[in-house]
Amino acid sequence: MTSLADTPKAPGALRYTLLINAAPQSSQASKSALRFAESLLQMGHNIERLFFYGDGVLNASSLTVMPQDEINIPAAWHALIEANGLSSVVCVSSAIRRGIVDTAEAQRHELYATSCFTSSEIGGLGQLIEALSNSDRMLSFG
Amino acid sequence: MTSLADTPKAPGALRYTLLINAAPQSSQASKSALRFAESLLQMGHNIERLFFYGDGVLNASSLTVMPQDEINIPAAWHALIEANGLSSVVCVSSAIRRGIVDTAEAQRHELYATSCFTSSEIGGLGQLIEALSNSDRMLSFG
Amino acid sequence: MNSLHIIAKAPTSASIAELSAIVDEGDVLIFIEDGIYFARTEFSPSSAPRFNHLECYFLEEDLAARGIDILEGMQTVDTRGFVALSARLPRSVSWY
Amino acid sequence: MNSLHIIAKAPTSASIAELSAIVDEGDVLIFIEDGIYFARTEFSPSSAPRFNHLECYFLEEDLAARGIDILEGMQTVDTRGFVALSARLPRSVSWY
Amino acid sequence: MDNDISNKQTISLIARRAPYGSDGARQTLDIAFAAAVFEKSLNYIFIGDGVFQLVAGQSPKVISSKPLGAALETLELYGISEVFVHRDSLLSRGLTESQLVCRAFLIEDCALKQLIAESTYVINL
Amino acid sequence: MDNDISNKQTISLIARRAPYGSDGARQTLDIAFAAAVFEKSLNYIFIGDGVFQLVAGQSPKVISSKPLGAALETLELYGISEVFVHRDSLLSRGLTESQLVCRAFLIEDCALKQLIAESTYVINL
Repeated sequence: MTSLADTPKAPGALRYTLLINAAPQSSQASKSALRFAESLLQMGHNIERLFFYGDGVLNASSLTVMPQDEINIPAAWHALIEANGLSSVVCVSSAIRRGIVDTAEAQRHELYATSCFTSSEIGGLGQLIEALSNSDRMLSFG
Repeated sequence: MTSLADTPKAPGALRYTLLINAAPQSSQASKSALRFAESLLQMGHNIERLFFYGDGVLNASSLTVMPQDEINIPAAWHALIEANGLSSVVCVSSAIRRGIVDTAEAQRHELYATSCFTSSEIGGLGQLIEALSNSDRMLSFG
Repeated sequence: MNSLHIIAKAPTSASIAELSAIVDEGDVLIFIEDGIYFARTEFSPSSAPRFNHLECYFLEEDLAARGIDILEGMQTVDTRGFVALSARLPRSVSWY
Repeated sequence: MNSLHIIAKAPTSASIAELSAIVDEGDVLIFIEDGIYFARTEFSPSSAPRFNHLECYFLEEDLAARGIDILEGMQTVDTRGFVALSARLPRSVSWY
Repeated sequence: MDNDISNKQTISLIARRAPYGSDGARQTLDIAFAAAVFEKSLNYIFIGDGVFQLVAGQSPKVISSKPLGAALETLELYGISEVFVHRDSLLSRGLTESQLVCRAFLIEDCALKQLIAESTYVINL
Repeated sequence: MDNDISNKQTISLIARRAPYGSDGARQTLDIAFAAAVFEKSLNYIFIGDGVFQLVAGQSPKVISSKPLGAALETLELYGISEVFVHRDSLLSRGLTESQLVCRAFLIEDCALKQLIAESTYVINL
């Protein structure tokens, strides 16, 4: 586990875990979560971890294609995670059931494609619980 | 369009279009639709077309991995479609937004993976409307 | 011509107001998936009955899955019976 | 210690019975996404008010998106205000 | 011929979801446009929270969504004129006909049941 | 140390979805098991349609689902003993305590509000 002291902390800044529980196309929740995360960072708070659960794992789909006039939510998450060096975890049991696989999972299950942005790590629910231990707040969107 | 005369028809048999509108993991609807489709065929009715729409397109995901003791719904659809030579269409605009792409879509959008079972065709809503023209019944599951 | 209404959500989530506006005299109702919990509300003696003057069926597989018993006088069908109902009625309306 | 309740579904789909069982005196409510339609029911003069004795906010972006006006006396916040509320209250409860 | 059969069929679309929160409203609209291309006879019925789709003055750019009301305004251009709004749903949400983006027939339960009874297919996403 | 902090935190899980129809009930259960492994203090609260998860005699094999009631029976083996059922939700669904798969504390609204007020986190999927 990361020690609390490792996390940089501005005065009054809080550490948030965000749980994202809905698919980007089917619900507005992903968009709300994304806007919330952007505002959090702008206001000087820290994101301890993004945790994608259930249908939320589709937010990490690297195969998502959007028409030109619509926002590509998975690409927007990817950019936010990379730009801010965020910890982002996709729940493995939700992910493989929904066809979201990284190179390791694809090899393990003899699939010939990967579908998960590399900015997110495929991991277990323990990483949600661990993040909560190191957070001040948890918000979920679904 | 297929002429009505082309469809084999037992006495009393009806032609059904099934609209599947929910993801396999998130809702029981896919399982209900699958059991309904199997019973339809066993009872001598015909399936004019399966149409996967909205989150339902995830039923065609070839990257889905299930634990050994759980049913792999996309694989079950794939088997049913192949065994019975069914027409199965995945709505293109729903599909690409959810990372379900076949070889043609993957090439068009410069993706390096495909995620759609070959037993389903990626097509437009016109193919739903066309199927309705040639059907006696439409049931939707979501 | 009457319709077959396929109710797949629990009484708490399906919008009952809209169902009432659309269900017609002589229509047939089948409760599937979480819809079978209607057996615990709409049709129980304590609550005001809304649809039990209509021909209603509960899907057996979904009742068994959930461990829910039906009350006396309720009718059940299995999936083949569901298919037969869909063939008998000229159209279906799904509620989910 | 009080909670921030984040209500993201319309009054018809959110289970109001459960919300009432859990929302406590002194809790703060924020209505987002389809939750902003609560501005058309819970808080309108014609219906029985349920939560308007509590501190309530409507998310401005979601009101504007839907073309829904608030009634006199209703408070709104933007997403930054939403963040500030989440920091002020020690915990949140999401309703979706 | 197929065309004869198509023309005899009527599809009723029941739009009962609020816009933006979920994908349902948009999905129903896309089916309406596709059916119009095939010159299907269509009833587009707004009921329950679906009436919120028709509210004028939607500005969903701030939530990165495409405007639905603006799209519904164009229904008539696509030859879709059988647009119905369930009166009770509208009134119980504190809305009036003048707040809607397009012309629509206000209907009661009995007329609604009649529309359904005369439909070949009913799509209720 | 982290362990001290973890142990001071309490997570309340609100289980309010019926089993099988959607994935929510199973998702909440999986979080409960993960939290138990990390020896988190946990309140598992069944309310609304969530009380149906606890009904004895579930046989979901016929619908190709994994039994949820059977899994909930094992909560105590995982050290999860703070299981609460909202009394009104149970009674209004015509259920009694004797029909449940595991031992649970029946609670009223006021005790429920108290549990929430004492929680570090509330997960309400």
